[in-house]
Amino acid sequence: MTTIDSARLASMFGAIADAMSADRDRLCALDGVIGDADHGIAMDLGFSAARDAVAALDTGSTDPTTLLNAAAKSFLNAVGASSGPLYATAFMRGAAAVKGKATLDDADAVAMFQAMARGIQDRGKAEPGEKTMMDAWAPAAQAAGEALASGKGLAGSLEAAAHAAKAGAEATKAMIASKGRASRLGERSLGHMDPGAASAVTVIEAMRDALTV
Amino acid sequence: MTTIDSARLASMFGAIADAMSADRDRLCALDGVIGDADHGIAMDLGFSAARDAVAALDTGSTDPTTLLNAAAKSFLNAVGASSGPLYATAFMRGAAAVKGKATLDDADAVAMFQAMARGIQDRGKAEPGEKTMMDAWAPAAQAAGEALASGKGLAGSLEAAAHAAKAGAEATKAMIASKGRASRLGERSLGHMDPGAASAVTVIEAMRDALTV
Amino acid sequence: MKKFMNSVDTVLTESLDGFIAAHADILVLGDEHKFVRRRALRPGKVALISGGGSGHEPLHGGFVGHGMLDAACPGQVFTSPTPDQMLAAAVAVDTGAGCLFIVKNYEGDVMNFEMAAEMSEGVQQIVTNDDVAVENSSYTTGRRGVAGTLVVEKIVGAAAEHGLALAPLKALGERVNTATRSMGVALTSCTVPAAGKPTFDIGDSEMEFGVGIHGEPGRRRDTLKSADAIAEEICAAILGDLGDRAKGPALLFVNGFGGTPLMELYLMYNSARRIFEKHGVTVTRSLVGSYVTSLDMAGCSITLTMLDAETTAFWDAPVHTAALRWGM
Amino acid sequence: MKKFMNSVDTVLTESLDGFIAAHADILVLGDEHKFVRRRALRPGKVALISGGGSGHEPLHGGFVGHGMLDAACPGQVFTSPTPDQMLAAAVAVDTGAGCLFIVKNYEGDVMNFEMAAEMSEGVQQIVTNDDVAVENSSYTTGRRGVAGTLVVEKIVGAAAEHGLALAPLKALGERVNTATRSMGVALTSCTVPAAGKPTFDIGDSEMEFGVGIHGEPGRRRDTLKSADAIAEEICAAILGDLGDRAKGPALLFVNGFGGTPLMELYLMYNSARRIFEKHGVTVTRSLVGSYVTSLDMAGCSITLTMLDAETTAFWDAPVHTAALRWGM
Ligand SMILES: Nc1ncnc2c1ncn2[C@@H]1O[C@H](COP(=O)(O)OP(=O)(O)O)[C@@H](O)[C@H]1O
Ligand SMILES: Nc1ncnc2c1ncn2[C@@H]1O[C@H](COP(=O)(O)OP(=O)(O)O)[C@@H](O)[C@H]1O
Ligand SMILES: [Mg+2]
Ligand SMILES: [Mg+2]
Ligand SMILES: [Mg+2]
Ligand SMILES: [Mg+2]
Repeated sequence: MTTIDSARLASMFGAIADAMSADRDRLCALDGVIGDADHGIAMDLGFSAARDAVAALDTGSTDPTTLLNAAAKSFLNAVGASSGPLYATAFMRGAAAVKGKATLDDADAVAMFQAMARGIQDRGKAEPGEKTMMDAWAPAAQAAGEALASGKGLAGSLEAAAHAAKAGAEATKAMIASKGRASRLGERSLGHMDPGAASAVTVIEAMRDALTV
Repeated sequence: MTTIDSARLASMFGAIADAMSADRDRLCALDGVIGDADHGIAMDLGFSAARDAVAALDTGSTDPTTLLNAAAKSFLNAVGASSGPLYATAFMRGAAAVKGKATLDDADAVAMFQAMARGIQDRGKAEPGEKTMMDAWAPAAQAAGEALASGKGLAGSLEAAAHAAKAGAEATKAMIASKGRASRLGERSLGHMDPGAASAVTVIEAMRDALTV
Repeated sequence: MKKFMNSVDTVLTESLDGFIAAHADILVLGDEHKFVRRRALRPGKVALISGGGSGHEPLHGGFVGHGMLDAACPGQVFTSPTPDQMLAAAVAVDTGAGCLFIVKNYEGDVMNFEMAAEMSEGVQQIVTNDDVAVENSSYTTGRRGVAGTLVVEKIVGAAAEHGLALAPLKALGERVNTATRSMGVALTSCTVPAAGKPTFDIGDSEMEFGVGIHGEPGRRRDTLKSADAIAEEICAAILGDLGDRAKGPALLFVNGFGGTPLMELYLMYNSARRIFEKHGVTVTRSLVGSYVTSLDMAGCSITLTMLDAETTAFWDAPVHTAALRWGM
Repeated sequence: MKKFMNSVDTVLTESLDGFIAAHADILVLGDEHKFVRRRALRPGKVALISGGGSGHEPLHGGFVGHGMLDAACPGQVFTSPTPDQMLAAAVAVDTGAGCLFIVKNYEGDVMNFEMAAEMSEGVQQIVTNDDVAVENSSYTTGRRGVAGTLVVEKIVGAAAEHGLALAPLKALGERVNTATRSMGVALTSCTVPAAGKPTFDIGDSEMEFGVGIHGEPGRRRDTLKSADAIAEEICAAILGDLGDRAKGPALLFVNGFGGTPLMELYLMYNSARRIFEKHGVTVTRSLVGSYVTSLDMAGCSITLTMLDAETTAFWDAPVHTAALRWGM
């Protein structure tokens, strides 16, 4: 059983930010095919801002909720793309899910993770199958919940989430977008992976690695 | 001794117009090098308009002065290039030079021709050597006058004029323009024949042919 | 990429600095280039705020001033402004009667404005979606907001100046949006400074029919047609979509995308006007120029707004902004 | 060639028809498209007439109206209008106080206007020649008239509206012309419809420095520089030419050539303004936009007009034309 404190969450943002700058060009290229080619920039900018914002906090005296809200706000104001409000809402909902806790146990962490997925859904109103990041986040959240219920612990749960996200992202190739910029392409969006689903995999893998080492 | 009446002048405009439409592309190409590539269009338009205007007159009841003024006006209003006012002024001065005559004898015709050259000079204020149509018209006018004075008659005079015009046009290649659009090119105008001088040769040759058959 | 600039990173801020310096009589720049606002506010008037990605100049900053917007938030090129910009603008220009955000229908913009609206009180929004190039029915994201946004901003701006309250202003804006249809065509691509190369490739004799104002694909790629043929198809799409409403007085707005000169825009206006009038539309108001642009893209859009007495009066009402000015 | 048009032969007349239809509240078209004139004339006012080749829109037709021109004669693209156009315009708008022709310094234009002036009574002319790119001294044809012509037309137009007689108007126009300097730079060529291909070839990273408004060659071909470097050289040429006069209040006008968007023009304005102010010029009036264009050419020019109290007041005076409008 892992115990996650604010310092661990801060280092998680550092890990996601690193992963995003490494993934930036691939994400821009994916977005270039069915969107406006800026998704890598947006994610890189957003998570760098979130990392810097939480790094500036005294993690000793900051609870997870406050930290996650600070990350949400800085992400939001750094990014003008769709991913800004989507991830900002994700972290705000994650923050709300762990309200009052000083540290997170496995169940808290999975609850936070599932709240993030719900936040994205509330903000973007996309259902799975519409070729968005929800196609990675929804199965990931569900897989994490099922794994935890079957006693797999946080590491196993996030591993299951990452696995489901990857499959979900892969599945977007066969979808016609009906949300987001790509929805204006109609059938022309077929055959290409959704950039937001692709970056979700990167985010989730980085969370898995950072929260379960 | 030829006697030129209004009908003959009208056919002269027809001949110049024909020569201009044949020469149009070459003149545009020359103007394209050191000007704005429209000189052939301007000369073609102008002389077609002049031909049509004088063709609409009853040459039996129209004196040369009236006919030349009509040509001037129609040329002027058909062409928006520099050549419009230059040739319009030429024909207006030619008209003034034969005022009161019903028909032109050799001396009248040469006087008309020389008045045309003066008209161009008055309007454009170019001196020979400035790389303009004056470099054809000025030596042509002078040669015509000298040839007439030495008893050569109209045919010989216009032949001398055409010859001088041709040499003058050729000489513009070695000049740096200081009048007209090409003057902004400075030394870059060197090596190219001035389009207005080139067309002047065509005009003068057509006049020679039309007035001396 | 051939642009007048010093560096990709400072294109936006340098351009805004120039914009504000040139119009310092009517405009003030917010801290950190977050927004552009009117120098003189009118207490008790509903504050109108718009914003969106930059690269569409003069939209929206050029429409800030008496009779139109109170503030505009410029995002990075073709990128939504962020909620902190919108909130800062709202704080700066709300004089107590509330704020109305005017937002073009792009998910990024809509979600960012929505978050700003959730974070502040007394804020309403209008989402414009006048582009008929992309069908509403097939895709749930809905139509894009394009040049018709100017018309909404002008009419709602005049009504706000006239003293309308927040709720009726929002209703008016939605009414104008519903009476407005647009469609565009591109002859060349735009080039986003940060990308450094054209957004899309297009052949020497091709056009992108139904293009979006960010160079998004439209209905189809086609060979370049005559102005009349292009106008015919755009007008048919607009008329077909308006259906029975396409009768009587209207504003015809021919908008250039940035790289197309006025001579061609007036020619398109001439074609479009004839077509609309043949179909029973009476063009009573006109606007021709490059007002809702896509950087340096060559092309144009045609917008038709059906007018009534009220909206005509608001269109005519005095306006004093950097890009639209009359009556004062 | 990618243009919105139906046929090369009708580009001009169709565009003029659209222009007049869009501005029928203030403008009337002369017979055979010979000129564009104000709908309402003011008896006893000196009539101001300009004109020149088309392709520079909104110049000159867009400046016809209260407070500016009475008529404009559009020639074919980049070709002078003909004297019959000018005479017809003069007959239509001369209400007895005489006519002042405002002519850009191109031999074709100058000679055609001169012939029109000789054929009518009470006509004077001002020849504008604000372009410092081409040296006056070396070539007797003299400098070209470019974007500064707008400034002369605005100030003289206001003065005519104010009631000045022909002789003082001509003197004022010459004074404004003498206080005005411009220089331009092109990033791409324009394409004349009748030619169907670009006027000049230019490399992907080249600019034509000192270009004319018909795409004429400038001082030199150079590699594309930063906005600051370009502004630095243009401003230096203008300041150098103005010499001691370049102190105190001035109008800074950054003009687009047709294919360059506002965002870049404001950025250039920002660069230019800083440079001029460093040299003791105080920018008290500004104009930024595509007003004196070269068809679809990408590029811009910078114009500086030194102002005094009188010319400032005339610049500020109400104007109501298709392209410039304020104060009414
Ligand atoms: N309504 C939505 N719900 C969930 N995800 C969305 C929605 N709209 C867009 N997205 C996601 O956002 C991604 C694009 O993000 P980004 O490029 O940052 O934004 P933008 O489209 O504004 O440039 C898409 O690939 C998609 O996964
Ligand atoms: N001031 C002048 N005097 C005499 N000829 C001139 C003058 N200016 C121009 N030209 C002649 O006009 C010719 C160009 O004519 P054209 O192309 O019809 O006019 P534009 O230069 O207005 O397009 C030049 O080649 C030159 O011979
Ligand atoms: Mg994107
Ligand atoms: Mg984006
Ligand atoms: Mg020429
Ligand atoms: Mg010409």
